[in-house]
Amino acid sequence: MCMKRMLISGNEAVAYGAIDAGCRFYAGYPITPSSEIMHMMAKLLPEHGGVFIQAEDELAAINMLIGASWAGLKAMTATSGPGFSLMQEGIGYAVMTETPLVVVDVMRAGPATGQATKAAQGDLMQARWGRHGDQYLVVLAPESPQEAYDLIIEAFNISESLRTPVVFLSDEFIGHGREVVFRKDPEEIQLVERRRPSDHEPLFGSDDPRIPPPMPRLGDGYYVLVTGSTHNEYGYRDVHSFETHYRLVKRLKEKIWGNIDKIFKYEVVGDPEGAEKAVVCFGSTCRSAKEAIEGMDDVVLIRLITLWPLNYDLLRKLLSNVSLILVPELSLGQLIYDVQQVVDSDVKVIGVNKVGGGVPIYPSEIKEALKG
Amino acid sequence: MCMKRMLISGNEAVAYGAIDAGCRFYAGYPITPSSEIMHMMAKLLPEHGGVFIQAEDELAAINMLIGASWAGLKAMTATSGPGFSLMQEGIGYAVMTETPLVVVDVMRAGPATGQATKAAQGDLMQARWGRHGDQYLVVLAPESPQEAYDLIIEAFNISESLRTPVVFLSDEFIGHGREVVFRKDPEEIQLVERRRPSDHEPLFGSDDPRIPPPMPRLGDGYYVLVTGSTHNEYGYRDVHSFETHYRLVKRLKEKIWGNIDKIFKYEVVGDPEGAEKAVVCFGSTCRSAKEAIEGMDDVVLIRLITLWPLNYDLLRKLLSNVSLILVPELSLGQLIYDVQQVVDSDVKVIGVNKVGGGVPIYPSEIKEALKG
Amino acid sequence: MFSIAYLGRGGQGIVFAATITAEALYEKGYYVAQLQNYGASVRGGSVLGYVVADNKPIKNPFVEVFDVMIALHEEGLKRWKCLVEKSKKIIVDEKLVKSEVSGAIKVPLSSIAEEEGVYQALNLVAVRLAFKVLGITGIDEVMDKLLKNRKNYDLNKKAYMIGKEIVIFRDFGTE
Amino acid sequence: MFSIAYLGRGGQGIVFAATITAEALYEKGYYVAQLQNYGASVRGGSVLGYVVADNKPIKNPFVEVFDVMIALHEEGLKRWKCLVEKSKKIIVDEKLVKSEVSGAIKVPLSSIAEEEGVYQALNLVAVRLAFKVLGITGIDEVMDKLLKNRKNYDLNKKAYMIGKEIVIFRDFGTE
Amino acid sequence: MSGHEHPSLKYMRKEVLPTAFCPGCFNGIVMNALFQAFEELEILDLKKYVFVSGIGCSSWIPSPYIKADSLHTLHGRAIPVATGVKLANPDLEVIVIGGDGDLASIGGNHLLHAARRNMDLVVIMINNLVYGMTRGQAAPTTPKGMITPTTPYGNPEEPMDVARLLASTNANYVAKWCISQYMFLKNSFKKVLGEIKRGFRFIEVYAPCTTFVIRRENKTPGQKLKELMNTCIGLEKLEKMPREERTKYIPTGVFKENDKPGFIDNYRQYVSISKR
Amino acid sequence: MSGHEHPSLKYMRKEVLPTAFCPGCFNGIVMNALFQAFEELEILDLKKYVFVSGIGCSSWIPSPYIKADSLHTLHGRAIPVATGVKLANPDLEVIVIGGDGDLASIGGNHLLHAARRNMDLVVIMINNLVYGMTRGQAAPTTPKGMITPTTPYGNPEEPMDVARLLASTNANYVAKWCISQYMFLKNSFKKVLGEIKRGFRFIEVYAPCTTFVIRRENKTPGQKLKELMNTCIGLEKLEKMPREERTKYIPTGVFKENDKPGFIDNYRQYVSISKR
Amino acid sequence: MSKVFTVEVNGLLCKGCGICSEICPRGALVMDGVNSETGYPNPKIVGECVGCKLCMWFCPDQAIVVIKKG
Amino acid sequence: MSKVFTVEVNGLLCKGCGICSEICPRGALVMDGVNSETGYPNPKIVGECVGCKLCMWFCPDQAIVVIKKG
Ligand SMILES: Cc1ncc(C[n+]2csc(CCOP(=O)(O)OP(=O)(O)O)c2C)c(N)n1
Ligand SMILES: Cc1ncc(C[n+]2csc(CCOP(=O)(O)OP(=O)(O)O)c2C)c(N)n1
Ligand code: SF4
Ligand code: SF4
Ligand code: SF4
Ligand code: SF4
Repeated sequence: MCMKRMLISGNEAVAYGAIDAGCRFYAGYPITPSSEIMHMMAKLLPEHGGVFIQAEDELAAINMLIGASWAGLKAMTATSGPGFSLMQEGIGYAVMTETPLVVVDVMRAGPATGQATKAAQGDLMQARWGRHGDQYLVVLAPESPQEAYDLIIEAFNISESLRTPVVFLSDEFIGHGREVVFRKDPEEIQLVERRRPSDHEPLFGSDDPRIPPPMPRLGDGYYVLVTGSTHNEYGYRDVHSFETHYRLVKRLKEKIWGNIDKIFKYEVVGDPEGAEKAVVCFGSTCRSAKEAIEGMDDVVLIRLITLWPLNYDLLRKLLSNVSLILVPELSLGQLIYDVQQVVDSDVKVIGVNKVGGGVPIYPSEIKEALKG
Repeated sequence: MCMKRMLISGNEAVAYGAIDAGCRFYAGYPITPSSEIMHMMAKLLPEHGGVFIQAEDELAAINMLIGASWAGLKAMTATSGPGFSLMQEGIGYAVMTETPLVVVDVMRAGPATGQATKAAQGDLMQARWGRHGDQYLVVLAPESPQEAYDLIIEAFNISESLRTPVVFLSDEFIGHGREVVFRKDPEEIQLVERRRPSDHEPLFGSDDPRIPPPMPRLGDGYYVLVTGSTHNEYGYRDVHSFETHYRLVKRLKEKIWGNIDKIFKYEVVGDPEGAEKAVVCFGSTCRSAKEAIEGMDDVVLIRLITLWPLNYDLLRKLLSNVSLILVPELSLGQLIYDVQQVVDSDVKVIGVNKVGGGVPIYPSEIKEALKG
Repeated sequence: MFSIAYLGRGGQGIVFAATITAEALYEKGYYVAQLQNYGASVRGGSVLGYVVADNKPIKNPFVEVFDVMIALHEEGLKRWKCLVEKSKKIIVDEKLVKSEVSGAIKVPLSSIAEEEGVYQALNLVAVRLAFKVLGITGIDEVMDKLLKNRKNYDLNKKAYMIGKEIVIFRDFGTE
Repeated sequence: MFSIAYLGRGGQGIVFAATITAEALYEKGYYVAQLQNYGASVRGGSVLGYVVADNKPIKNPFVEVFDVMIALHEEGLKRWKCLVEKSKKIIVDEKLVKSEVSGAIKVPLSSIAEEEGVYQALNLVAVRLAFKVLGITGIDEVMDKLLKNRKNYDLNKKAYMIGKEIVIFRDFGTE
Repeated sequence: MSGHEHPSLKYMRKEVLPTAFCPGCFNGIVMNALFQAFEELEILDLKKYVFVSGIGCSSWIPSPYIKADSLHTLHGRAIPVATGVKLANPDLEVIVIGGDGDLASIGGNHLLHAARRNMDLVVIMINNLVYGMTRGQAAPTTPKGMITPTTPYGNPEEPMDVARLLASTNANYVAKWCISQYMFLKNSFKKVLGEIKRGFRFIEVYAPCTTFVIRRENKTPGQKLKELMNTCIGLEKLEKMPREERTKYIPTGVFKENDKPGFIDNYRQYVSISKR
Repeated sequence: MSGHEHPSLKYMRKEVLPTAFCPGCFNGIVMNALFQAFEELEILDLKKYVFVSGIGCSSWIPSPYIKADSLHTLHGRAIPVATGVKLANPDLEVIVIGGDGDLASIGGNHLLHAARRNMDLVVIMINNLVYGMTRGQAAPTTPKGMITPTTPYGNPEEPMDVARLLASTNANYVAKWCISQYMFLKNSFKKVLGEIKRGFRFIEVYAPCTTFVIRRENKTPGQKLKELMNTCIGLEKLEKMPREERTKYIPTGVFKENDKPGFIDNYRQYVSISKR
Repeated sequence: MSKVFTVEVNGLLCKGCGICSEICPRGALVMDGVNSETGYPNPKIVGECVGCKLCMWFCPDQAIVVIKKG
Repeated sequence: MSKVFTVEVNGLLCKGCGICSEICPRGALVMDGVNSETGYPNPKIVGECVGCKLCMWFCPDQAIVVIKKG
């Protein structure tokens, strides 16, 4: 084992992780607090035989990724709130066409332009639901620069193995915070590559919806038909029939939800059986939360690393013994909806909400709130 | 009383309703199945002293509305899924700057281009959460052309009285379905106009968050500062302080949720006390549901007309006696999350989901599902 | 309440048939609801257009069991088989509809229209037939007015009146 | 674990102070986390930059109680009053910080810097002072290397070494 | 019938014919010209060609009718998707086909910036003067005064001259032809597929929508074709006419032509610097 | 000090000064020229002027520094917002101020279509050659070869000449000046505010970013200003030079000027038809 | 009728738009009846084909080919 | 020093960019010390001002005005 120790920001960690994951295409548009990812990719990609392009806007960026992905490269972009909003239509197209790619959203305080340099976690629901129609994708969130590095590799692996866009929710604290990060040795990293088709396998359908269809590269001679309109398993557009549409969207949903066991990552601190109280959190906020509950035997902390698909059953089980649940969020409260959904009305669910000014939620605030 | 009887589509009904609500500005971009709203506005507005413009894209359209609204006109646009996705950033800006306007989304089957001429209800979650950051607005959904006419007037009234964008979720069935619609006499219609400022009232703040600040017209001499960045009550940008940001976003949330009594509209068919089963639905789907439950004493139907903010407490109360809940949706299931949230885990919640091909959910399917 | 559906193929004017049916019934004072289903392509593909009418407001326009369905082309019939099977009465064009539907009444609508030189207005033949089958009377005058406001009045009118003469081998009541 | 925060105003190089502090400690083998908070504007506004260091991985970088805070300008101090009040030690510039903070040690950092002609590198004076107060030894060599890789070595180095000489009227231990 | 086949068919997915275009839609003629160009260049298989289109009638040409890889993308986004393809694999020849609405209205920004970058793409814009797919609304190319569903009193807006605009960018090749100028069009395709093989190459085809333009004028597509044979006129010829005369004609021809390094060439050089 | 005030200050919100711009940022000079134009036109209060900007350093000029109504909109969307304002109340004079990134990159499509429509707006584009606010990344105006955080090996892309491009649209007025050409700039502002009062009027100001362009060149803003006094040169003068010489200079001047009816005029006529 | 050239029409592809017959410089094609498979009229050769292939290139539906006899 | 013109500097607005002193055709302005309020050097008049107002128009911070004496 030969890890490389570095003092880098979470944004830089994302870039290194992407390179190590085999990402060879980046298109993006500058926006605070994500730009350092772009700067680092601009530097690294040409050296690594990859392609970097600064797009004219975020609409172009996300669509360039789609083209590059179909041409065979692993592709990533990074942005923040306003740019993420502009990318929604393109992300939906990637869902529909099963185009693997990774979109990093380094969250800042919104809505609109809000506070560009201040951390927030208010894009959670948008990451899940920001696009029109029935669409499902994967949302991951790291808690630290080190995890940003490790998890972005995982993001590419999920994206490639499931042929799906993955949204990677970082935030300004992680993005601009510099910490010691260990970069893995290439041999240590397990990479998953998209499956190439054999023979006349359909490219847009499969008997088992949990198994994504294979994906050729453009130019491989498959005469691929890629379309964001409703299509059958061979890619032919069918904008008329119920069966084709329903089969397609059901399969796309099932592809994500049916693989929840593989996708769903979380961390439990403490003993869910014995605990009376729980803290449910995601992202950088969890680090304060973890400090807060140190030494508290009656509290269990559940950190969601995968935010979508969400394993509701598991969450329900983990929370089945507690009577008080704290949900600290750097927003007015979004994850709290999930918690409310899995517990019965007699459980007290309290949000610890704070956003703006680049002020984190402090351990003391969580401690205080845990008093009930 | 002197109603005008007309045989028109839901799309045309929206246009007539908008005119009757005092809408005098329309900017849009054609998209099936919403275009007839645009065509009708193109015809009606010049005659009514209003302004119509075909924008170069949906980004332009929503932003033109923002300008027109600040210049003093009631403004509307209509679109469908792909265009709605492109408008998200602009809608978020309207939330942040408290700009009244109405966005009609005539839902079709997605994701991406999907099936352009086929009805769906899959943009519900996007209507609520499609934008980045902490933002709240109002979402309404009619069930028929007649209600499209009546409710769009209400949409403008809410928009003006709360200084908020309102999303109006129609669907292809309503939009293209032609029915007999009664158009109201101008005198019959109660219109709400945005409040103009007096003296040096702050234009972006109020002591009681439920009371929106007044809104001048550009050119009125107020030297208005409108910004989508975090701002204090006088419109000055403050992208640094926690207090300014938190106060602003909390107020914007409270403005919507604190007025839930005024905004939240719903219809109950049957007796919630006596019922053992319930159907919860919205939009055109409710019409089949209503037929389905005709004569069933043990079933109560709850139709949500306002989909956001959602009166969870009320819904919980209405559903407190039932043991089976059906949620029919022309999607893979979105409203069902709300229902799951308000009921305990021992209540059976079943989705009746269908989407694509322009096939409605039929009464028989709901009847069948009600058997449990 | 009664309902009538037209089934066919893009280019046959199915939506127009539903539209004018709805308008005529509307003029007669009915509450009506008209819905349609067609593809995105400019031609071809199956088309369904239907009308529900009642003396009171239409509660639910999503009809599963039609009083009458008239199928002018195989494509429309195939696509909506599920509805066709439940329909109370089903009339199909002898030539353009190929599949067998139990209980369907075959009528040589298109052949007659071709003979009479009104093939392009086959949809209006069907409209008149629908009124006949549904037993709706006194509607020709209204229809005449509606057709006058549109292009190709002579052709359309001729086709429409042919529908009145179509003989079918089951009795659907008299006008 | 120990922590040090620099407070100031845009243009004073507060983030750079935190950056180089973090890098020096990193070179010494510590686990470090460095965070900062500044406005969007290119100049002015309050700035906070801080570093946490430990022999084991940093669990939580969101520090509420700093071991030392050094405030080089009123703006930074005012903005982060809540943290300043909890801080174990607080050192403020005698001239540039105006408000009174209980327990704060006033040091004429900026005056000394001006006298010595290193006003623009006041931040580095603060960095050396921070090491001193925290009792971190043997770090000057590392810092020298880091400064050498940057512009204005002579000025920066001079400022940095001045920090070593600053006399404060409470004892924070010896190096 | 002895089974002779139209020469275009060998480039098409026969199983999905006839196309979904309206009877007499000129889109099919553009296909013929394109395929004839391929044939004359002796390119008989399109495996290494990638077609990218947006949303609109003309965007259906490659998807599904052309037997090649095709990406049928979002409305207005064909050019960025095509850019991504080309950058990721410069060995592929990437051709964008789309409508005036798709490429010049909602997609206008990408068109502009791809031209600025001299991005190595062939872009074929079929200007049918309206939004065909959504039933004939005005486009940015719709002539002033034309009545459409969104301009019921006669379009108040000035149309844009896309080819002329692009001629003032870094694009390598810009031409405009009427659909009636079949041979010029075909030769233009040959030029950008066989000769100038890099940089941004743009060909506008003026081809009014049969259903929503020609029919509204009470003409048949054949009549319109013959009319265009008289009204479409070469740039040079036009410039020799008196000013007042000119407005009656549609100027066509090659607006710009050169063979400067495209983005790919420049990017390769850029990468070589990074490796130094 | 006896309290003499800079003439610009009467148009500014003094309570928020000094501005948040970097020391030596040329944005402030553009303000001076604009305000002097107003003053010379004897327009002393800007109540009937609405300023609209997007996101970027230059977009902060009106918000909050100009004492007038201002809409500080989303990145790239100033022009559609301004269009909405103008259409809703044509009595207001609407002025857009923004950066090259804002107006020509992400906002490029709106720029193009507003120019096509000859929309009645004044648009001032401050071309600082980079994205200032986000710390100096390349813009579509960045010269080839320039090193920025997103072009670490020297920008491989060709820049765009925005004024030249717009000159080939329906816009009424297109001019470009260097910040060093203060008097020309001021007079250009006077022209579009006092004389040509309709249609699309575009003024590009070439004003390199002090922090991310000039400093990277190790120059002071004053040095750069003096340098520009030599390198910015009138269009006519330039055309008289030998070709090889030209590339050393930045061509400035009035690219286009006329006073044709703008969109508002055309729309008024359109409405009058609807009422017949 | 030409001795050398004639046309062949693919009735399944032809949509009866009439372009071929209008564009033919010799007026050699007329639109004829209704194709019962498609409902569209198809062109029929009635005059002399000189083999210019205009109909072929201008047929938007690849439905007509010009062939050499024999 | 000029008899007719001089300049007045607003020390709170001046950011010490030096444009005025560099642009002055007479070299009449020099940058001077550090303004203790702002931390920036401010210009000071040392030569003859001819009243051309270049410094005024080119000052990006509206910090310097040219005034007629007396
Ligand atoms: C974002 C978005 N907006 C609008 C539409 C609806 N739409 C589909 S095609 C089209 C325009 C087609 O016009 P054009 O691009 O000129 O192609 P044509 O059909 O005329 O060939 C529009 C507006 C869409 N699909 N997506
Ligand atoms: C949709 C969106 N994308 C990106 C950004 C980030 N952003 C803010 S300003 C800016 C560019 C500024 O450059 P320019 O418009 O040239 O103005 P300047 O700052 O150079 O004056 C960018 C990319 C944003 N705010 N919104
Ligand atoms: S609508 Fe127009 S462009 Fe579209 S297929 Fe028909 S004729 Fe062609
Ligand atoms: S970054 Fe550049 S453009 Fe922005 S304020 Fe500073 S000098 Fe001006
Ligand atoms: S041009 Fe082609 S499609 Fe049209 S009538 Fe002739 S053969 Fe048929
Ligand atoms: S130009 Fe203005 S800001 Fe710059 S030094 Fe002179 S007075 Fe100060």
